[in-house]
Amino acid sequence: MAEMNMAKAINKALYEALERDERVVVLGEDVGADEGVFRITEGLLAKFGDKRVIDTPLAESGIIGTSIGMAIYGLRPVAEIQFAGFDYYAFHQIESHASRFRNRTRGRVTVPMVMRFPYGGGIRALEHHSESRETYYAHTPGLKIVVPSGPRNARALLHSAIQDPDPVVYYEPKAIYRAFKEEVPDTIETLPIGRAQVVREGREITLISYGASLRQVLEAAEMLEEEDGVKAEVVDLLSIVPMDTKTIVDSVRKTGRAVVVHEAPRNCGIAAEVVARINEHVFLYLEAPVARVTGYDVPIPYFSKEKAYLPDADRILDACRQTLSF
Amino acid sequence: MAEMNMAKAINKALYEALERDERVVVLGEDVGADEGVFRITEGLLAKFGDKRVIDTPLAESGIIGTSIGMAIYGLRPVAEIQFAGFDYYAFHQIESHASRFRNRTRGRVTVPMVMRFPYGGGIRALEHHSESRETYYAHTPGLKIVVPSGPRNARALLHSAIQDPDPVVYYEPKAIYRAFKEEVPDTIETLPIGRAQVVREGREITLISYGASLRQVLEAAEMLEEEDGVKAEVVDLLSIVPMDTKTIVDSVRKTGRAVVVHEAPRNCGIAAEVVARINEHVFLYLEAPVARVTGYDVPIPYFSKEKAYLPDADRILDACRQTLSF
Amino acid sequence: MPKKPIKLPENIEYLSILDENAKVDKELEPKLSADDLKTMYRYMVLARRGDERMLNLQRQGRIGTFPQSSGHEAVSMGSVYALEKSDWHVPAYREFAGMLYRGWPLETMFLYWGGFEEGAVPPEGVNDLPICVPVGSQLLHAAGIGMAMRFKEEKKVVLTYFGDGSSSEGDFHEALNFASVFNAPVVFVCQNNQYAISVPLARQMKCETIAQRAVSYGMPGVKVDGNDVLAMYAATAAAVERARAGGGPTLIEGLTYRMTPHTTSDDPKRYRSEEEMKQWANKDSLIRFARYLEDKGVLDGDARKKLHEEIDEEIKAAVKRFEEQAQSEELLNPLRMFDYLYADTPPDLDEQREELKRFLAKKGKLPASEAGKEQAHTGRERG
Amino acid sequence: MPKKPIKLPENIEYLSILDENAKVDKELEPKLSADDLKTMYRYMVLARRGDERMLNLQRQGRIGTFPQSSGHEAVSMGSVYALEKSDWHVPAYREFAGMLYRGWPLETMFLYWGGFEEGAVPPEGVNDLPICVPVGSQLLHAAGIGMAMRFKEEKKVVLTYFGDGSSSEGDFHEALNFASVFNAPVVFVCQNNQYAISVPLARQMKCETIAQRAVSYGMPGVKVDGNDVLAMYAATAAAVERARAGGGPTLIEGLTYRMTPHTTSDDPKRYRSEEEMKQWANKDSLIRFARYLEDKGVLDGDARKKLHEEIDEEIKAAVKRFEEQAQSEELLNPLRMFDYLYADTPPDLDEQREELKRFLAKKGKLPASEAGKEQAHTGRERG
Ligand SMILES: Cc1ncc(C[n+]2csc(CCOP(=O)(O)OP(=O)(O)O)c2C)c(N)n1
Ligand SMILES: Cc1ncc(C[n+]2csc(CCOP(=O)(O)OP(=O)(O)O)c2C)c(N)n1
Ligand SMILES: [Mg+2]
Ligand SMILES: [Mg+2]
Repeated sequence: MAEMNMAKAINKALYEALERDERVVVLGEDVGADEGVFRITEGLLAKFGDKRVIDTPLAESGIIGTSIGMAIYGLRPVAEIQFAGFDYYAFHQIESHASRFRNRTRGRVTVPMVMRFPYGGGIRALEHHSESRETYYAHTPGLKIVVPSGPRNARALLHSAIQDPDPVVYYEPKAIYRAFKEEVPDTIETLPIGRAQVVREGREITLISYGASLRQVLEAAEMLEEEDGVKAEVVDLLSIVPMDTKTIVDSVRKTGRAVVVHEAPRNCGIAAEVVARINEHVFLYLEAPVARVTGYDVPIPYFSKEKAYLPDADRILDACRQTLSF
Repeated sequence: MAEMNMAKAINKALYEALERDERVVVLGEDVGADEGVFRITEGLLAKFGDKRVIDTPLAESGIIGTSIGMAIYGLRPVAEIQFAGFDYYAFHQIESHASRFRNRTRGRVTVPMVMRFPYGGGIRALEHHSESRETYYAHTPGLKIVVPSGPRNARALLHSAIQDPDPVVYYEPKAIYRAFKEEVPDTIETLPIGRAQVVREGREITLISYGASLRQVLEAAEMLEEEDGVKAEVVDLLSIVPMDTKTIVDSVRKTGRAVVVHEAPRNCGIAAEVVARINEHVFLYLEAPVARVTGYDVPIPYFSKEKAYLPDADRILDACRQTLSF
Repeated sequence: MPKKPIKLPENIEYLSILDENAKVDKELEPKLSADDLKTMYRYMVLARRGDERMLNLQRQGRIGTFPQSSGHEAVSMGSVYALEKSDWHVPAYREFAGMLYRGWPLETMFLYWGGFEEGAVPPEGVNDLPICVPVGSQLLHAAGIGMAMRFKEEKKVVLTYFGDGSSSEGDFHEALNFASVFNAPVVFVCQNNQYAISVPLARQMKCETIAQRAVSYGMPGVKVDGNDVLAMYAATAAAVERARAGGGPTLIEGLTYRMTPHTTSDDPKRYRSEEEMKQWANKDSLIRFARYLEDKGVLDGDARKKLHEEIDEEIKAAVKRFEEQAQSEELLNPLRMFDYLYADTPPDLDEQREELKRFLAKKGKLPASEAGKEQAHTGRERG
Repeated sequence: MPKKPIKLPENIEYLSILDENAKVDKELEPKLSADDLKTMYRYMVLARRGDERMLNLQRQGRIGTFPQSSGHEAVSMGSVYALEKSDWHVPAYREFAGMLYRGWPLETMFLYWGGFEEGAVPPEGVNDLPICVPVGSQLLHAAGIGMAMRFKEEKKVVLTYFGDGSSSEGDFHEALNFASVFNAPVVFVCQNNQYAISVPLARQMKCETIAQRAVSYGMPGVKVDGNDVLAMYAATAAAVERARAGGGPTLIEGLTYRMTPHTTSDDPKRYRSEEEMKQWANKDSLIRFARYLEDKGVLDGDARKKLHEEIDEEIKAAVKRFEEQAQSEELLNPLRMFDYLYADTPPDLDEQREELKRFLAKKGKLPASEAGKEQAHTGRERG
């Protein structure tokens, strides 16, 4: 057991994966000598050499497209896109190929690869460096999408993603890379992809979120208990695809009220899908409309105003109260 | 007044726009000498010459990226992407630029352009030629998205899109390009972007759809009336963004039941957003969960099995009955 | 040196061996055995006749729209013949000859254009990727495969294809750049048929040759008479050998002509003259190659006729197998659409499968193999 | 002609005029007046000192992470000076000198890196696009602008920039190809500082120069000493003139060096040696240009000192204006995020604006200018 932050935990998972499985390669812009602009690949080039830790030319379609080729050939590429806002350059490779090879070849050609996308706002970054658009990939059949929320599950999910036989988008909530530390066990852990976790128990309202927003949700849940005496249950999705509908509806069946939180834009966001599933599965248990606390349907503002865009504990609390008093 | 099919109506709108506004240019792969693979640009090169009707190299990012430049410079480009399945190549240009210039320059630099995407299945097309993924653009703030459902509104919406000061994605339901004819007036019509239409009145259930699926929905509504004596109201969205929430909720407030239909995959599809808005606005009027009849969360199958994937009148009818008997 | 020309690499060449009149350049003639030559010819004819048969099937509505390949046999066959079985082959969609040679059954190709995913399944042991429709994108897969070979220090090679029009896509640039930076053993072959559907080369690009684009990647470039199967073979064999020895990638441009419409729904009269089509028909690689084989005493007129008959029988049998499969309950079972997306189908997708299954059962359309396996409840709750 | 080299174009050249020791090639020396030269020098110094001041602001947390531009002044200033005001300028993010010269106020640049969209607003009458962060993508906008100029038969030119690393992006290829196919009046200038963040040129590409990539597009290519502002000017002026006359696009590569980290959060010691940095510091374009101006009698030591002081005052005043704006209620009003997305804000976005407004009001954080305008109801119904 050692205490570490999320950046270190992800780094640890990469190191372990490179060490235990010679098929694993790590590639991306500046992941080698520079050790990644967030230093997530620290120490990897030195230890594993430039055939396994690969600085690529500056071309995202190239990174994803060649990763697909490598995965097909039997490697296990873990591709870093420097910031999620640049994954759009590779969109056609992800949509038309990574997500489809297994299906179109009836399982003969498969693409076991991981795409690491540092995502989200809140770090006073430049334009295009604070994107959160999980929906693009959730609406793309054939991918899996995971989003860790803390050091321990970050490491475990990355191992799961690397071991998964299918392409996995691994969103890294960069705002909390170094926000807090957790005990991470020495032996390698995995977490089942597609399984949510109830990270706080409650009976009166269900808060559903993932990634960096989860911290805000937990804070709001504390405030709700302290200030209003209301116990909120909090579900950490961890996987966006497959979505763990059962854990969500089990909780809402119990509480009858729900608030879904993410920083991505609202329109067709993950929250819309959660609302639709709740509606389909436990309609009659609902005591109030499910609320969405999300980014607004504008590009995330430049950093002077990004705080107002990102759901924070106050906004979540406000939505909880509205939902509770409906 | 003249009777024409949708392909002709779109062609007519392009012709009229080129004629009345010298800023309009039409560009894309094979839109010139070949007159478009669907012949939508028939007669345009001959009439307007190759400075206004432009065969481009085979490069979608190039088409959209240079259209952005032309729009900034004062032209009104109408760019054709040969099939919606290839717009992914231009995704970064659409997401990072077309949708953002006005906002990031506080209105100084604007991108009045139209992106024509022939979309959807049902025509026994090759792989990647039957895509329907409106969500990608609906989740991208700064774009407008329209989808006509018949010759007359196709022409009117295309005029609206070309006249719009902002970038508009114009989805063409190619399955019904030549499916039926309608009277189209001689004088130029527009339709307000952002406004849905109630195309069939009813009090018992609301069916919400757009594009090619609307035909199936209307057929289901007829069957429902004939076989079950139930009158369904049908809402044709016409615009996906902005979405006409008011028309949707007004109808559902009246009927208390709704079915949303589209051929795009279900997960984070437009239907999820419609469900979420109904839930937010008229929760207490709902008598049953809103049903989604959509494509499944797999890539649309090659054409031997595409029929089973696409929502047809039977599947819609089935969903209506389940919703009515809830 | 205030102003001076920059010295450009000297490895951009033009190659032709067997000319339009079947005259062969003895010095450059590749050393291929009679069997080699017959095999190459065989697959070229199989592709040509198969293409014609497919057109026929398409006209009868038994397969869908497809891009014909007549005219592209020499570029495909000449290059692919330079590969070992353990090498990789990453086609676009006009490498019919090459795919057949590599081991794709004819009926599999029919299935692909007939609207069945089963047509995209590489046969066991065949190191090919399936047909790729989104143009240019496959070049990156080939580059990635080549990079993997390099990282694993294997002496293998990847051969991949693209059209002249497709060389305008950004992925072309990224693929050639990645391959060159990582010194990957990739041979990039352009099927330059001079049109991207309707757009002639001069409106796609302003440079004289596609081969010279190799200058951007510090790799050798060769422009080849693409109707000359010997030159295609020689150029590719040299590139394959170099790649295998660690010399990195090569760009090969085969200049040819599509003898048919772009696809079965295209009308080339809109953009190509009859005269141009006729001119190129005279350059047909098959005629030229047949004469060469005859001159060389490898295959005389009678043997050729016999071969053609055998091939026609083979096609006939393949059509039959295709029809059987295309009408089989197994391949027509719509529920298959859910079964291959992930290694393990997640619960929500299973639920959608059940949803469709219940619907089909209601309509009496459930395939027999699926019957009796329905789940009882809907997974939804009335509360 | 069975095997022969393909003749490559001869218009790929190297150019240098003012060398490291400020020795000028008299034959190639561009005809620029003393005023011209002083203006160029002025904006180069303004950019250099402005860059240093910004670093300072960044260290104090008053602006965010930003890419410094020291070392890139000559490539930017030498080229932009070849434009008319009515021409267009499409920068990447290291064209600080050029943007200032084109009319962007210093405080606007501070606002951009200070986290305000207002920093991306081109001043009225300035035909520039704002800074572009997603690399390579801006080249297509420039190509499109050039195409529009061509279609409208105007005699204008677009000048656009990109980094060496960015030339690996597919958009680079598509942009140069479109520009050449449509003979658009575009000059593409590469700020080749030899690194894409940490990745040196040799690991980005295998060709000797970026200029030679022009061979793929049938356009002229020039590699220029990018610390030689005279050569940059001469090469660009020639390209601009040719473009204006209908001669189409040109690719110019300016070889230079980033004298600073990549951005304020980068640590170049991880990938560049001290020695290399020192070597390049000696080639500084500003020192060289100052000596040239002194030798020419255009600007002596005293005048230069005075100019530097003026510039420092100018920067100081701009910082003050920036601070005022950055602290103004108007620019800090978060509700502004909704006001510029569409020409007409649609109802659902208005509803979101109201939602945030109500929330801010509840928290007592509503800007005064917004107060009293709240909508009464929520737009939602309790039924
Ligand atoms: C990315 C993409 N855009 C558009 C298309 C539609 N399309 C199919 S083939 C083709 C032309 C291809 O031209 P070329 O590369 O020269 O190959 P050819 O068909 O001539 O062999 C086009 C535009 C496609 N398949 N993929
Ligand atoms: C599409 C895209 N990918 C990644 C980045 C992150 N990034 C910013 S600058 C840079 C390196 C750019 O190198 P180069 O083009 O040589 O320009 P330089 O910064 O050296 O001037 C990278 C990778 C980006 N801004 N855009
Ligand atoms: Mg072609
Ligand atoms: Mg650089």
